[in-house]
Amino acid sequence: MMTLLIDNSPVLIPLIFLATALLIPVVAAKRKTLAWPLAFWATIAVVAVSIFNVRRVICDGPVHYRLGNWAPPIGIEYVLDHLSAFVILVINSVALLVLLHAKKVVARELPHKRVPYYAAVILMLCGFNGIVITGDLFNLYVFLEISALSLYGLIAAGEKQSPVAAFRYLIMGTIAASFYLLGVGFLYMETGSLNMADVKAILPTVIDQPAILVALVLMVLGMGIKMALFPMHGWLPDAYTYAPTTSSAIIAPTGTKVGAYVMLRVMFFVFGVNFVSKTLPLTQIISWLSAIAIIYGSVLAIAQKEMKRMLAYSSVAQIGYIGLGIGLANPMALIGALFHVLNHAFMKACLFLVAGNFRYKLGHSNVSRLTDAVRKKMPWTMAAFTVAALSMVGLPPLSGFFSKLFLILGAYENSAWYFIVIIFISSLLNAVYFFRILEKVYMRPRIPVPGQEEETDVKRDEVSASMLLPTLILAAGLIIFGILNAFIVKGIINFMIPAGM
Amino acid sequence: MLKSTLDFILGHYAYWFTFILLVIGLYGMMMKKNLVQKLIGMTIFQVSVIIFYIAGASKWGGTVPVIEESLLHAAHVQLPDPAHYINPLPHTLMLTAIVVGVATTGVAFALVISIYKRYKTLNEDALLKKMREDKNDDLTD
Amino acid sequence: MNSAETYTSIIPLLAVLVSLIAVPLILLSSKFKNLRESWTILAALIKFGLVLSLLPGALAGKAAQCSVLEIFPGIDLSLRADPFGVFFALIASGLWIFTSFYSIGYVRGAPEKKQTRYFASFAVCLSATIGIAFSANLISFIIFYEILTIATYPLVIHKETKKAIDAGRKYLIYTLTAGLFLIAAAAWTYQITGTLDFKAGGLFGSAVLDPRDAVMLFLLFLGGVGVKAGIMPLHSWLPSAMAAPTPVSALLHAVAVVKSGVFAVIRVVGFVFGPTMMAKFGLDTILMTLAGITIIVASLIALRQDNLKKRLAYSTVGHLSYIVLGAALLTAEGFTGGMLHIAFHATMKITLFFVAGAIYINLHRENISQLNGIGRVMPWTMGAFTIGAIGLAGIPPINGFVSKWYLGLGAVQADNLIPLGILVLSGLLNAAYFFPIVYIAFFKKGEGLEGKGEAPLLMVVPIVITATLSLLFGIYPDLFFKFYQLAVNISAAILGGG
Amino acid sequence: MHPEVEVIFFIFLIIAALISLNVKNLLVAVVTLTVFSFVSALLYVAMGAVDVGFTEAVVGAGVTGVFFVVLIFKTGRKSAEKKPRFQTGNYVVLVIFCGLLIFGSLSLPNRGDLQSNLNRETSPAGTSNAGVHYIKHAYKDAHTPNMVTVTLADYRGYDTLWETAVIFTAALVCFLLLRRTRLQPMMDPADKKEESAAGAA
Repeated sequence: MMTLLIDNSPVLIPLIFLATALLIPVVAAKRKTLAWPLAFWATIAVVAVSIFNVRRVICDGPVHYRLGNWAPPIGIEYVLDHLSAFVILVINSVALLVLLHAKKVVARELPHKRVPYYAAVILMLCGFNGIVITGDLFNLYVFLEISALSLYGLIAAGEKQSPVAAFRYLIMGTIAASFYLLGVGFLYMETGSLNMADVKAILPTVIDQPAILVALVLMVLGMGIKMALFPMHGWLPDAYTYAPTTSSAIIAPTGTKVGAYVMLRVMFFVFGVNFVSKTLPLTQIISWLSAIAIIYGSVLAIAQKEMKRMLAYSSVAQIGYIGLGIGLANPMALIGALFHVLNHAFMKACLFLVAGNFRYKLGHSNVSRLTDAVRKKMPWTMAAFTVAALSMVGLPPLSGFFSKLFLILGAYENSAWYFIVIIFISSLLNAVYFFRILEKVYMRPRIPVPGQEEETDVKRDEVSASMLLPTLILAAGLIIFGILNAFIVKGIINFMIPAGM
Repeated sequence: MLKSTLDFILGHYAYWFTFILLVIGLYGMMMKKNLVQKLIGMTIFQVSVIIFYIAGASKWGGTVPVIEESLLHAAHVQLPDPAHYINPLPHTLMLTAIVVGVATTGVAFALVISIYKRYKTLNEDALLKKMREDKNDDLTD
Repeated sequence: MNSAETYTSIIPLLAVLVSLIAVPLILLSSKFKNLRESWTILAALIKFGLVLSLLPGALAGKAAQCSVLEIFPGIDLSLRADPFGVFFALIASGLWIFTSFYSIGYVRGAPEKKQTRYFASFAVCLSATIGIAFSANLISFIIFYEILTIATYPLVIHKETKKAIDAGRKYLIYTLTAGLFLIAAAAWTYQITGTLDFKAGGLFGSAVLDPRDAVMLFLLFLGGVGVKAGIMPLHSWLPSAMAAPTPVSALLHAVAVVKSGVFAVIRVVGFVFGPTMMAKFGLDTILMTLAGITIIVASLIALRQDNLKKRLAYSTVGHLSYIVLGAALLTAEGFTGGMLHIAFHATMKITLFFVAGAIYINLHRENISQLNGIGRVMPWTMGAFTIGAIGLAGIPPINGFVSKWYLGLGAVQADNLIPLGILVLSGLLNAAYFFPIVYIAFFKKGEGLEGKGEAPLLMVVPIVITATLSLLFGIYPDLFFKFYQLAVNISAAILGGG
Repeated sequence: MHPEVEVIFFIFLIIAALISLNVKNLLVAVVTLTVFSFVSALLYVAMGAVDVGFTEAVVGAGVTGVFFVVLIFKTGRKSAEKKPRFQTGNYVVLVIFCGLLIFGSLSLPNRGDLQSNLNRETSPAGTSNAGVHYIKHAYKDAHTPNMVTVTLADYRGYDTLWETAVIFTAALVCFLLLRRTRLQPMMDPADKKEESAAGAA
């Protein structure tokens, strides 16, 4: 039994999720309270498997898992290498923490929809994990759609405006998926294969064909939309703002990362570094778009009053960092991008959970209405917020600093000083919008607002442990990753650098 | 020369027709303001992607990828001739793609219905305007 | 002692951690004032003791090294108490003791709100400062440098008035930007050399550098460290930050923050670039020009300030550039003078700030025009002020004279008379803006002083002690801590290594 | 392959697509779309994809068509579209997109080219071609004459598994969306009471 589980560990993750998603409506139909424990324990199991997978990859090297026992070009193959094992662990552990937080939030926000909601969350995770682990280009498309459909549902369950936001996302998402599929079509007709490794092996013989170029452009465009890379980010702010609290908290850290992962996988591991960065100026274009995204997202984030919307725009900027790392296409920058995948997942999850805590206790998460009463009410939530905010600004020894440092080193390697300037400007802009909140919360209101009597003795009214704990763990993660970054980078990220970089 | 040009056109015209359909679909998704019309565009778009794959799979003189009754016994001893049958792989993929497309359309319908319930309109411009007018929507300074 | 002999020791780490450990204790005992303050005092004493225990090693040219963990692939978070680090750590930790006592008197006399936050931030600041002093490489340095920035912020805005908050914003904008410059500079250096370890005489070794790149890199470094060092035109946060409570101004703006800045300048000049490279690319001229302009302009501005703390702030800006100037001379005497001035300026300036605070607490006066006759009411305080003022003007027998003497010798050694002229001129200007205060305090008749006496004892005693120290060091610079010996050793190492 | 039949179908499809997108009456648009789907099913059959054709006819044309009609009855029949402005930017994007695709197609192998990577038995890299492998071994491996079925159920069975998951997801999401209840305010009811009490006092 044990060996069976161990041998099949790569495929176990999507299957556990699928089984859970099927179980939830069946088991919890009568007793709605069962939905959360099922989802939660399934995620715990998955995180355990993910940890095991990471260990397995580090010890034994990449694992190629053949489904149905057909050799790769004939059948579908799952590939567990350093990159996929790492991304899977990041996604699932963040999801686990958000799910822990979700119990009370969802019970209050969506009391009658708990069963389909949790099933959709699990399906979305199933899709994400499948995307990351599969080694087959078409199989990836199917997982892409599983995750996308559940994403639309998770977003549309929110406020009044949310279905409109979800519909716009659906249109963009379908275009993205179809572009990807079309790209796979071009690639398939040129190479006759759908297996990533196989395609990579065949590509050098047909690399000079325009069809390959078009395939690459289509796939990158599709993934650009999915990861909300400027100027294809239009769907993101509304979607994150109007979605239910838990949805934005779970989508923001995971969804766009998966898009970035696919882009990275396709560009560097299928088409090859040389092709995308030397033969074509593709990576340069991506890095410039990312640079614009960094500035654009940061500037718009400053203009927002609603915290969730501010975080959404900040996501656009942070995705720009990841894009920049991919676009610079050298080892240091790529390490920065991959490390930022981890960091940003934790930072954004933490910040969205803080916004959720605000909504839970204050009934709003409007930045302009926060006062120092918040700090007295929720000191621990604010502590987590402070850590995450400082990490976003990029102060050492928090992890956000190190991803920026790697990116800066990467930029130097390409002698691209202009990107360093852009990283700087965005750090300062980040400081502006986070210190704006910190100032409000940690200091007395400067001018007493008329009609709103000064709350002299505010009682401590912190959220309960199940909501506080994940928030604090995420914040602690930022400190730990910062201090231990060398171990993470040397232990696993270094092995993800594709050949030829 | 002429023959090769003709061959080239014969070998590619289906793609070009497909691309025209693709662009029509994309046009519908991007520029139509009515949500139902957007969905019509989406359907056209998805169908054209499927045509692209199916067109690529076909072969001159190839038959449907089902082994004929008369050859079944021979197939035990002699493997079927690949030139004789159309490539079944894209067909399989597209069966999946059709189902995925319909599933997407289904979700889109559910979205459209809940949008209509809330806003009583399906015009995108009007929707965006109403969205911004909602009272709890003071988002920017 | 080209490359100082190294031995492994945990003491540098302990010295950093002591005040960090005190933070939770301070926070936990926020309800019991006396207990809370005793944590601060205890931490300060232990810290000073630990640093002092490193002194013999440093004098023998040995450096205690302690690698904590790998903080960046290939680079350790590493603490190395080389002589220069010990030199700076001694000053910072020693003066923290006085400031702690003084702070207790000040915040209770004011009385300030949120005292727990105040003492906690203070402790973090000290940890960061000692961390800066002992950092063995640029990454560790940057980490502590940024921690110092963030930990100082709550102190700057402590009063939470509009003025304080604006000053806090200004402070953050300046220092965060500076931090970014420093990161960029460090990354570039790493790109070129593959190492970031400080090394007496420069870490570039045989790396080839394009002249234009060298200037760019140097300017990046200068942008990074120049803000805290108050080099013009990056100084303007400093006078604004005087909105903070006086002990904060005293310790942070006379000792910890700004001195970290000039400490960093010397690190950059002596341990990153090294004298050879500085001279080769003409970087010393850039530095010297900036420092010279800063000295003169700051002194001129100081003349026109009526607010006592503002005048002291501009005086600080000017004196910081003495140190920068000393480094820019690239001579043994110049380095020695600069380093001595780090120590001696600290004792003098902290006295003056303490005095300003004592006047404020006692009489609620901040402006110089209101100080008529206070010398008769507060003789000890104003006597200490006089000693500080004489020292800053560079008149013997106060220690300010000693450091200035060596700076002057350095200029002569460098065969450059312009710095010498600047020093003399600045001495005159110093006298011009300090002596009138002394004069009106003692010889003019004041109003509204009836029934007033000295400030609280907790404040007067530190004032008198720091003033006495200034006097003693002026007479015998090698007293207690052998500052002179250390400074000479360090400059020899820097120049010898190049 | 029968080019003449295909061309007719293609032209028919294009006309149907244009009509369907541009009529004001949505019911007419949907009927035209159903016709479009049927014709595309016929086109698949003409290209030799019988299974795909059947599926499209049943699922694409049938189910989607019915859905569309239901949707229109639930919402509105008319597309109240004002005369749209001529959006130059968007048209430029479309033209570029079309140009890109055609540019890419120029290097695609001729349809049915037996020497292309698509139809060769072994790829230039020496690996075997999946499609050809299916043709040759499907019957031997699974004893089913229909290769598409074998591929679907066996070689690429996991695609099919996840395809079912997609349907499940869609059903679940529709269920999630179409339930009557809406998002509840997050504020703690107890807190709210306190607040209103304070307001009253």
